[in-house]
Amino acid sequence: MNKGSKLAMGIAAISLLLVGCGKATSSTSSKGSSEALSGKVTAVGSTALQPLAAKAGSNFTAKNSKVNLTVQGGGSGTGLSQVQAGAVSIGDSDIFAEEKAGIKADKLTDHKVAVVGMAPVVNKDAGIKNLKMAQVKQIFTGKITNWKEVGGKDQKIVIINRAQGSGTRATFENAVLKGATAVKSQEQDSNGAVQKIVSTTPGAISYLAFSYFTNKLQAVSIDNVTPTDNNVQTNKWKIWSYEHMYTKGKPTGATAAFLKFMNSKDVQNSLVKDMGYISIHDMKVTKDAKGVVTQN
Amino acid sequence: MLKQYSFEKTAVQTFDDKTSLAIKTEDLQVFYGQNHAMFDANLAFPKNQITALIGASGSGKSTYLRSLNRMNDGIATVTGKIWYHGVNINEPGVNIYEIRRHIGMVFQRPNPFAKSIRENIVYALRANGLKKKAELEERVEQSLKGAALWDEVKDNLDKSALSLSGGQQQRLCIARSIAMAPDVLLLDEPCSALDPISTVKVEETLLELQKKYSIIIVTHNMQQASRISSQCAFFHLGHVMEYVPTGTMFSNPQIPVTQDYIAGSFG
Amino acid sequence: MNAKRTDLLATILIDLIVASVVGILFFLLAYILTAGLPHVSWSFLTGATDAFSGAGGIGVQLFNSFYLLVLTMLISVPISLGAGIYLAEYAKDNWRTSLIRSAIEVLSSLPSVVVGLFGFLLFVVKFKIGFSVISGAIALTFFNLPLLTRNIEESLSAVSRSQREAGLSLGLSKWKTEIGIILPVALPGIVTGIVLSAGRVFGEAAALIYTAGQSAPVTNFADWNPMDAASPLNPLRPAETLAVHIWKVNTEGLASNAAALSAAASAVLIIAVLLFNLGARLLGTYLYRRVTASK
Amino acid sequence: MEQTNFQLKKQDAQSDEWEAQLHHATKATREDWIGRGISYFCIGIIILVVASMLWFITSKGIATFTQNHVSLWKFLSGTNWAPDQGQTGALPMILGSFAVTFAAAIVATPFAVGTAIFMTEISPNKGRKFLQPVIELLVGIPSVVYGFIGLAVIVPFMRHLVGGSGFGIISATFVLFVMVLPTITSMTVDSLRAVPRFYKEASLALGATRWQTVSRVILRSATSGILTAIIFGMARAFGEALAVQMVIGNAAIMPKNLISPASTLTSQLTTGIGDTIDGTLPNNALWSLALILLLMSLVFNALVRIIAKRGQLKHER
Repeated sequence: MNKGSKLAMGIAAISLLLVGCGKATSSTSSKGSSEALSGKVTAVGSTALQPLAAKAGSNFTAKNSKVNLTVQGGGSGTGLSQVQAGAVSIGDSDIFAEEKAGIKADKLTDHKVAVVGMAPVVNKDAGIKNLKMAQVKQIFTGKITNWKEVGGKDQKIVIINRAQGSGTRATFENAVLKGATAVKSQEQDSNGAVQKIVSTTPGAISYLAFSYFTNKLQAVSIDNVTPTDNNVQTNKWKIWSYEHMYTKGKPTGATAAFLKFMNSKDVQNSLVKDMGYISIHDMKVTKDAKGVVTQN
Repeated sequence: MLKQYSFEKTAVQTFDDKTSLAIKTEDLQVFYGQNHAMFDANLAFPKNQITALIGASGSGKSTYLRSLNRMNDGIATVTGKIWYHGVNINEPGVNIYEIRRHIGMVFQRPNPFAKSIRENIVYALRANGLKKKAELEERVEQSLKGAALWDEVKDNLDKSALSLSGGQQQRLCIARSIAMAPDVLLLDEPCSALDPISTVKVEETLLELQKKYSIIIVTHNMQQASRISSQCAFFHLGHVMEYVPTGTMFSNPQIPVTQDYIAGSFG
Repeated sequence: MNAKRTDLLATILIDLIVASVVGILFFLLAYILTAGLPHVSWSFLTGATDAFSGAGGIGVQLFNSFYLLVLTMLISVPISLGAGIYLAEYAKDNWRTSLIRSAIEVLSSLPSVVVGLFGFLLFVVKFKIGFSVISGAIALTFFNLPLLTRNIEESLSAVSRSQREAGLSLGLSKWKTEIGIILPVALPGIVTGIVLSAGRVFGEAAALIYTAGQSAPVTNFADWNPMDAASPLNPLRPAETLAVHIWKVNTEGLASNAAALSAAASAVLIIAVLLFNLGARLLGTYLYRRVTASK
Repeated sequence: MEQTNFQLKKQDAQSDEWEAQLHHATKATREDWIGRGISYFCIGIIILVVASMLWFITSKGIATFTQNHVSLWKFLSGTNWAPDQGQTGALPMILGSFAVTFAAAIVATPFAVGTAIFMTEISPNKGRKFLQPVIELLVGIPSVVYGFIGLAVIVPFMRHLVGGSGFGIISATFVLFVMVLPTITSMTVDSLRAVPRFYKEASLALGATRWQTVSRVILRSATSGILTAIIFGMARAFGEALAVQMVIGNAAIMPKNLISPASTLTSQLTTGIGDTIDGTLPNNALWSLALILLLMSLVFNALVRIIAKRGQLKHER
């Protein structure tokens, strides 16, 4: 009966684990902050924000060893729906919750933790360094199909778009296409893949966050504005977005402490910049969910 | 051309002294699905004797034998009664595992477990709750002696049973059965896969064993039946045709079908 | 054209085909190993991954892969053993059994991405467990069950009927016969199957992306209490495996040496799978000898 | 039939004891109950998993049609896939999946059958010792590694050969070809081995050459087995996700040719599912793609059964 009892034990162990799981995730901290913080914080969502959140998270837990903080990817959509469902404490997103159908934004509290600038990138062989905003739009809507039409080499344009629903794409389309529909083309779901493909495919164009620029590809200026952090801070460069951390209602306990930590000088002035983001403190403008920009 | 024999004309002996019987069947019928394999077998087997079941292939003798300890469960449908110590063991409520402990069986092909010689014998004993080491060792020795195998293997009890010769394996299977202390031993053509020397050894073993056990053996070897059995039953196409003392069967068969079979002019 | 010449041509053609198939395998192995092995070092095998660029070592991923494998096997082997015994011993030949068999077939033919998404739906969305080792292990179990069950059933059924009769005729129960007599004889085949399936599980990625997750938080390898959040044994932490890591480095990786990194990780993965294959053979032969010959 | 009607019942004093002993439940009967319980429980788990998988994916997958009121026909025949804008034409992905699947099967079959013939008819010895491990190793290589090699070798190669980005159906075909080759080969080997020896001997005895024997006798009688092998290979190709996703380029447009980016059901699924919100149309539409995958695997399953049945009938005749 050896085998049988082993089996039974295995099954019992699994069901225990399952029960344990259910409990563990649903409990978020509610402890006050004056004493040693403890509790469980789970941040899920945007793969773009994941590295920053993970790094900040490990710095945070280094100081607050009782806090159990996990950061997971899964995509902005997963993050928003999970936080809305109350399954996680923080939902990481590249876009405003208002922009995502199926999310009740008024139930969520937005915490902007960084700013990301994005720019069109082209393969170096195309011979393009600057484009007009209208030209970028025409390229991505399929009106312009050869680089010579915009002053480059006689080469077919290969558009590499981002996956539908991705935050990067939403930002880019809001800023550039302004409601027009992009031509159907190859779609990649990650910055890394785009970076690789644009740098190796002749005639390729796509768009990337600033931190993904390499010397193997050409970042394009628009209307002679160069894609730099300074230009983003003043909104001279129009294609940028926030990285959001959403909580359901007001954050408490360890979650609140972590969000506060994210917004602290420590993180904003070192970590955020080290990782190629723009500090939220440096922004001279504010953008709302509808894309309206106001001077601070 | 197969001759047609009447199934009406049979010669089946009965026994008056009921206490001397080990097992007895009444109207035993076996069906494989739609196929009617055994018709109304009424046989009684005396204690401490060897009874041989003979007949051509497909005559139903093995089917009949396997029904006696319910080995046909789940394979065939068996109806009728099997009396054993005053209990009809062909009933749903009967504990078939108990029955098989009391009515042991040895098969046509030697089928020792892929374990050591000792383990072959003690495995089932241990499963039945016999845990004392000394007692198990005692049983191993007794049963191997009973099966006339002890002298050949006593120094190698931890060797794999599969390393034994065919004849030794078959005697190991017999030893394994008698280690359970059954009172009836069923043997289904136990020598058909063995060479003549091994066969003789097994036969000698059986002759010795009948002092303690009631033995029913299926064989297609008529010399074997005449050498070792006291009673002999002849099966034909699922019918028991003749059941008489072995001497009678071979010197003076009662009905034509048996006469032809014994004379070898059958079919 | 006469028959002799056609015969010769056909033979040559087939030889060419075989040569190219062998060539493909050697190219694959040679490519992965030459591209990857130079980058494999002790620090690569044990080091931590840089969360941002994906650069750095694969220590955590390697551990995750093994941990997930062990958990998966702990769950799936007993279940498929029971199910295999059911099919080999208890199942009658009727419509219900054939329904069960087709259910198992369906499960085995489901694309692993569908299995993974089901796991995502069930554990991450419905049960709210989140991306975790346990979600991944159960998803892998779904994916592993049909193959193991079939392997176990086949191995059990391949054991001679006479062994079963021997056990039953001694008054052993069916279960005892199956566990004590048949299983040891079938063990070499079963173990081979388990080790081979371990290789498959080890290399599986699609079923894990949305169940075990794509992040490998650095864990505290000094803490072996499964209940602690930082413990590597905690079944609730997200666990990127080696195979998922390769996929991620290739699609998402930012490290300047992404190609070298994924080549190195692929080389490690391939070597692990090769070892599983080899292990399956050796272990199978060894057990077979052990079970059949003298001890 | 002479037979006195007597019973052994109550003959000896111990009869009652026997009665009790033979009806008494023992350890063995209890074991049997427990064993039966365990094995039924295990098979029950598997049935439960399959049933719930079918149920969940189906109920998620049909939400596109029942909750978002997309017409099934439009879903299957529409060519515009932009679920964010309410456009859910899944035809490009369906075609993409079928295109790579068939292309891979067409390329792989001659190689697989050739290798199988070599292993069974030409050099069984080398086949067993050398090719068998080769095939097993090919099976063992994880799909992400195939994807990695596709990305690192095949895509650049195609880019140089035919231009464009190198991503596309043809690259996916190449990757899948290598992935399904071992599946088809090993199953073909099994079916060739199952051809009775005397078929071959009879043919050779009649003076046929080896190739005539192989092509007219052996391949013919193994047809249904080979077909089954091909379908298993296709099922694998159809469901493969990551390797394909890494090399096909993921463009949800109608595949125009073999060298432009396309997408498959699986590649859209892995790309998109994380960016969508549970319960919304973009999410439901992706689950509908998963449902198509599920249904196709059922179809492949059914095809295998039909072929097996046909094959059996043929042999019985």
